[in-house]
Amino acid sequence: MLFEQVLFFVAAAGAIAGALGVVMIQNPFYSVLALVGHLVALALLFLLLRAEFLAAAQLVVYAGAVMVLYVFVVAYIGGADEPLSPEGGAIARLGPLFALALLLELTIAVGGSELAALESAPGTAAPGFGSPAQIGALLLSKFLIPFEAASFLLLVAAVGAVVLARRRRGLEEAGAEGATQVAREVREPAEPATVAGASGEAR
Amino acid sequence: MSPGWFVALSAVIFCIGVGGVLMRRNPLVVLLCLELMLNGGNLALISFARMHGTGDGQIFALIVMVVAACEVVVGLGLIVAMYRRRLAIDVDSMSELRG
Amino acid sequence: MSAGAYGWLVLASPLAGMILIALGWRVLPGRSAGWLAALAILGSFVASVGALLALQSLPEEERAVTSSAFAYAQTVGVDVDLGILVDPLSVFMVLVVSGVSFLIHVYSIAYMGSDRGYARYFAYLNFFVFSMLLLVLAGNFVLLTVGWAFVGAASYLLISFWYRRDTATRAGIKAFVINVIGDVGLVIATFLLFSGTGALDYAGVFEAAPEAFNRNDGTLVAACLMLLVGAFAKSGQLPLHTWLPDAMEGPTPVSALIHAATMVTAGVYLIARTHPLFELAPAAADVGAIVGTATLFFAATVALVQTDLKRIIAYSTISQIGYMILGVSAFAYGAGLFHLMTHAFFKALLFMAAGSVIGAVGGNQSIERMGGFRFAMPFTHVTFAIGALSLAAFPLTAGFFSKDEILAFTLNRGGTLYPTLAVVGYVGAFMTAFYAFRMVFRVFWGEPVPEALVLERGDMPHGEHANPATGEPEDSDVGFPGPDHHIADRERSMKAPMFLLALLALVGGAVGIPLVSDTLEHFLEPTFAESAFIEQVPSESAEITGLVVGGLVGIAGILLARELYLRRPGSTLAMVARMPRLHRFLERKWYFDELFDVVFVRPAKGFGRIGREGIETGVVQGLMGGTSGIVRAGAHLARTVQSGYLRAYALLLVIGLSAMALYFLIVSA
Amino acid sequence: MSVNLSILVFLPLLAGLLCAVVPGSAARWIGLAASVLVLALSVMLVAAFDPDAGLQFVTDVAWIPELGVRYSLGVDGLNLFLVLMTALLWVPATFVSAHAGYARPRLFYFQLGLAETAVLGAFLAQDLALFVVFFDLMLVPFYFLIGAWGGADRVQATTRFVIYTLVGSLLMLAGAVALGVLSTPDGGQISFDLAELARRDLPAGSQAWIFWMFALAFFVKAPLFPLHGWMPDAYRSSPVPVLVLLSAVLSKVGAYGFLRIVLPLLPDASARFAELVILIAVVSILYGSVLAFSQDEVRLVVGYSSIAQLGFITLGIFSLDPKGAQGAVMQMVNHGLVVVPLFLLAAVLVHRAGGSESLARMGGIAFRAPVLAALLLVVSLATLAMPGSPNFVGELLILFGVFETHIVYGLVASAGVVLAAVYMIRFFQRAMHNRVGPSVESRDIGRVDFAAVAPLVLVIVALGVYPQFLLGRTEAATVAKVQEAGRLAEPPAAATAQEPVR
Repeated sequence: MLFEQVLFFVAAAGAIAGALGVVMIQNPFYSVLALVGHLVALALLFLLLRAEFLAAAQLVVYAGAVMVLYVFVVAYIGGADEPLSPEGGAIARLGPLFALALLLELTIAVGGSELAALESAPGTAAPGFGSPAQIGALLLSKFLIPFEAASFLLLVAAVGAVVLARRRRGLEEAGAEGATQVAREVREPAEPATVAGASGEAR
Repeated sequence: MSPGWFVALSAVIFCIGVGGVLMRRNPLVVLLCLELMLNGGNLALISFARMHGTGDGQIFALIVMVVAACEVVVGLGLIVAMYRRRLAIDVDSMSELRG
Repeated sequence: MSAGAYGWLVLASPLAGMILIALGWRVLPGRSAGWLAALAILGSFVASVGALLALQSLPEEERAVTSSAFAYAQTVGVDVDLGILVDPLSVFMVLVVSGVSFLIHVYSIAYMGSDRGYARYFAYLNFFVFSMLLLVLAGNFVLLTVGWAFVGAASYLLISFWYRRDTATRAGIKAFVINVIGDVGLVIATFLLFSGTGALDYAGVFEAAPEAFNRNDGTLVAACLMLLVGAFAKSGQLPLHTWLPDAMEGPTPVSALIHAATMVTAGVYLIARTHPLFELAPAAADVGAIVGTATLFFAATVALVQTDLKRIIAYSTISQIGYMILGVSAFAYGAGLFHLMTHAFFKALLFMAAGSVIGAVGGNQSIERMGGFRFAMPFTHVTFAIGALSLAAFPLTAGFFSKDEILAFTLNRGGTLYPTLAVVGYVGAFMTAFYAFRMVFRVFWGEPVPEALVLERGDMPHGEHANPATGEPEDSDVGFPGPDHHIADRERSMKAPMFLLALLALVGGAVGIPLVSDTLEHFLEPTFAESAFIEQVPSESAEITGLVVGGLVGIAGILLARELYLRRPGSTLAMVARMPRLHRFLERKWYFDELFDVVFVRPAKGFGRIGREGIETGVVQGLMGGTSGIVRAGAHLARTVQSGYLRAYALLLVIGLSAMALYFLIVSA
Repeated sequence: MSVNLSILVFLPLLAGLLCAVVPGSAARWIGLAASVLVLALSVMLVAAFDPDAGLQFVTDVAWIPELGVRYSLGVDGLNLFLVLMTALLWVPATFVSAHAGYARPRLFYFQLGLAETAVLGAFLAQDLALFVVFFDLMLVPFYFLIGAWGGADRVQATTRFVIYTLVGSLLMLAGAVALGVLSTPDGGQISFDLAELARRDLPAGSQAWIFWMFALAFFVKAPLFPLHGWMPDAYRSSPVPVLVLLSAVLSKVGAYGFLRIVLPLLPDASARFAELVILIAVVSILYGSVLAFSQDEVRLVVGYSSIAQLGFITLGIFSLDPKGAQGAVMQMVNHGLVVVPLFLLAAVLVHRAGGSESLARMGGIAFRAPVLAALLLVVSLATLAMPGSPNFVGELLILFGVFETHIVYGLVASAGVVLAAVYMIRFFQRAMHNRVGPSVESRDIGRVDFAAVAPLVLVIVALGVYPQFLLGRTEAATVAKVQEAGRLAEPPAAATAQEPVR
């Protein structure tokens, strides 16, 4: 019992630290690394909740594959730093405020809630709870349609990503000569001509 | 451990993610913060699954992961495309859809 | 034939005349339209006499014949027949109206001779007579209102008969609008009576009124006051009198007929007709008496200083109607109606003679431009003087008996109010005599003006064509007022009616000489049989004292005028110079026109402008009526929200999320 | 003698379809013949009408049984004369357009026929859903008629017209559906039949908001202040024949809707909001009158006067007194009868003034145009409710009704009578009297216009002499419509105090 509690607090601290790291660190590359840490901590928590399969998936798919993709993209585009509090950002200033408000509300909801279930100790889980076998059985029986939908979604996303990131002929040259123009235009309201030009390039 | 702790933690993570989405301008980091929010949600789902002793929540979380993966793929694809066009990697500069 | 049938005949004759003339305006040759119109009115007069005889042949208590053609509006409790009431009062009125109208029609045949609006004029005139007869014969309040409004419309049409003059059209609008105010008063009164008694015909209302209303009952007093509003508007009493002097823009015979002899006395008729109500609501009758007295005084003072001949007579009319209103409000019905009749005679005569003089000076109406016509127009002079004598209540003329009877009855009412009113009435009588002879002396005596000299040589002067009110040149391409002027001394068809009227103005009082003859009162008695005041007649000594005082007052006024205008010409100018403020006050007619302008006309116009420029464009088009405006504002809001900034959208999302969470927290708490 | 109402309603549409396929030159005469035929049918209808028999000539078949919608037409005292008026006024409108020679005549007469069908249908419908269908159908032809054959600024005018009326129509549609659904008793069959709906109870709370949905739609149609924003533009831009129908006939559908639907079906709400509606009506009367006499454009003088007149009609209806309602029914017919010749004569005047709509540029033609002047005089006097005109009887009854229940508002409204005298006489005088305006051609009324106007003037005079012809036939139906609401409003203080509805 004590072990579980210690593990929870350690993992929770890790997860929060990782999350804060993602938000606070200026360099995107380190942000990604912080997220990896966060995900690993989460996987630990999943284990505590007897979700072994998900913990594994989290580690392998998320912290592994997805994060590699991130690192790759960051490396590709170069981790340009940005100031954390940009000028003129009423939104940036209000954002944390509302996030905090939301947190407050959620805490009140969780802490002040009269839900007996939340307070009680978790019921004893059935043997095999959260095991790959059980998940697999559920996915292929009760949740077959969501499962198929998800797989279809993955396919679409994969195709979409390929289409988006595909290298197109003539694009680079047009982009090169329009670069300075684009840089100026992003500061100003877009003229219709610019929009037309941009879409023309895309074609 | 009571599930309340886990749910509270998930709320904290979710809200950190929210704050990040609102504060950061680098679309890459925004995507990362979105991951945070999704993970916060996942944690809550799994806590409830544990509480109720059924696998439904876990399946839900799994599907969320799938969706997250898709989102990452498309999002990163967009970022790469932007980079190719030499557009500024800044969410505030992409406001051409204004009404 | 029954009295009812004669009543319908009285109405039908001028109506037929009007329709004939209106439809045949293109084909009627020469002056035939005029003769046709006069013939129609003569038919009416003959039928009136028939009605009189038929009525007299009935026993006294049955002398109220009703006759109904068909149901006019009979629904949801409202019950109005197209019906007439023939009783001594209405027959008396019908006789006066059709008689005087006939004479004025005959006069007009020549007077309007060269006017190109000849047929139109007579169609209007016949329409007027029809309306007036409808008014007096109507058997219920609704039909009364119809006649009431018809005479107003006829009056409007005839006032703006020479419509190229904008003074005439403006006067027409003024008259019409004030008359409509009176109509509305009548309608409201009709409703109040209807709500109390459930009836709309005279007999029903009068029968139910004593049970439905207490003495001086609030509703009844309100109803009677509303009747008075109608009466005052029509009869030119304060404060609704301002249209009557302006109405002199119409042709002179119109002024004689409508704005002196008949229509304007409708208010007197109305009070006499509804006397059972006023006797139940003496408070309202007091108001009528006070306003009548105030008007007679006010109008007499204004008449002292006016220089427009027709306007002087117009103010005199207002003043004389004040006497009549005082009479009938003091429940001296016989006296009031007697004065109505004699006034119709002498005032019509005065206007006819004035028209003749105005013709002689080429359409000009200012007495500054007149003078010395007594040798040039002897007939006009004599008839005008007779009219003035009667107006001034010179002993033994018609006006003498009728006016003094009103004042004697008023004195006889006792209390403090009515004797005071009677004293004011004598003061007014003095002024009346003065201004009547001011006209005579200034127009017919003194140095002859050039036009008078031309006439004496036997020529006819030709006046320039100018609007007499403003002096601006006349736009006479359509041919009216006609190029020629007509004077009584040269036209037999003008002479004859004037002669008759002069005769009546002298001896017409014979039907009601106190202590000697009471033909008129006796004739009217059935109508007023149930009146509580019918027996309250002044004592013999009071009558004689009244006659002596009245005669002396009249003679004194005439002598003063003689002193000021014949013996010491120019002395009035000195008086004006000494009291310029008072003179100006009277000359501007106590500033009533200006007051109305500030109180009603300008605010209405201002509000119209605010409405047109402010409310229409601002409120209705923009905000209130702006369905499109709302859509546009909504679109603008939506566009502002669609900033294109990802983080702004996210923030909105979070705000919504927190709001929802808050909502659930509050609900669950 | 019996008249099939379906034939009456759809004859114009059939003729319109025929117009659409024949050569353009024949279309106008077919349209005219159809309008005359409809008039003849309506006259037969009035002749065969039995004042004591209630709803007559009923056609009633199921239309959409699942929704309880029936195709149900019927005549009673309430709509009898409105149908006659519609049929009567369509004749001069078609006659004038036939001589004006509009472009694309086939389409024009099709639209005109469709419009007549829609209006007649709305007047005759005895099923709420059917009424809504016809009510909304009216919008379509008028949209095209103004938009395609209108004058300057017609696009803006039609846009505004459509937005206003469409919002009103949609509100009414929602209200009608809600009315049908909410009044269906538990386990009962839904019905939109007006007689059936009147029998069913609806909670006072629901009545309140449904009332306003209908009221807004009808206010817009009338129009009443402050929902008349579409009126000036639409009146300015409409071609004359369309304008007369818009003002004379279309505006009556709204007022008619109050009597046919709102009062009997929503008596509680009608009683509760009567005073508020009366206030709106009184404001409309005063506002319309004041604006009418400060306008320079002839069309707008008449247009704003219509706002005042419709104010009077609404006033009579919401006095919730049988006298007021009778007066309102009478006044609806009267207003239609006077406003058509008024607009037609105004069009003649504009023509004489060289095409200028401005009163300041008119005047002085009475002498050379006596017939025109006489016609305008009669119509003007009737418009200002001169005693002796039918309008006087209507207005008198309205005022009696209002005095009976709300005397203070009645007294204020009486001021409207005086103002009417001001603006109509001003109009007559500016158009006919004073000096001749610049570029005015003093010529009398033409034969075509005379033929269009004179019969209407004769009808006005005849109705003025014998108004009982109308009143006797409308009484039973009108009284029945206001009875329930009038009873609920009887002690005005007590009724509202007992049912405080949120």
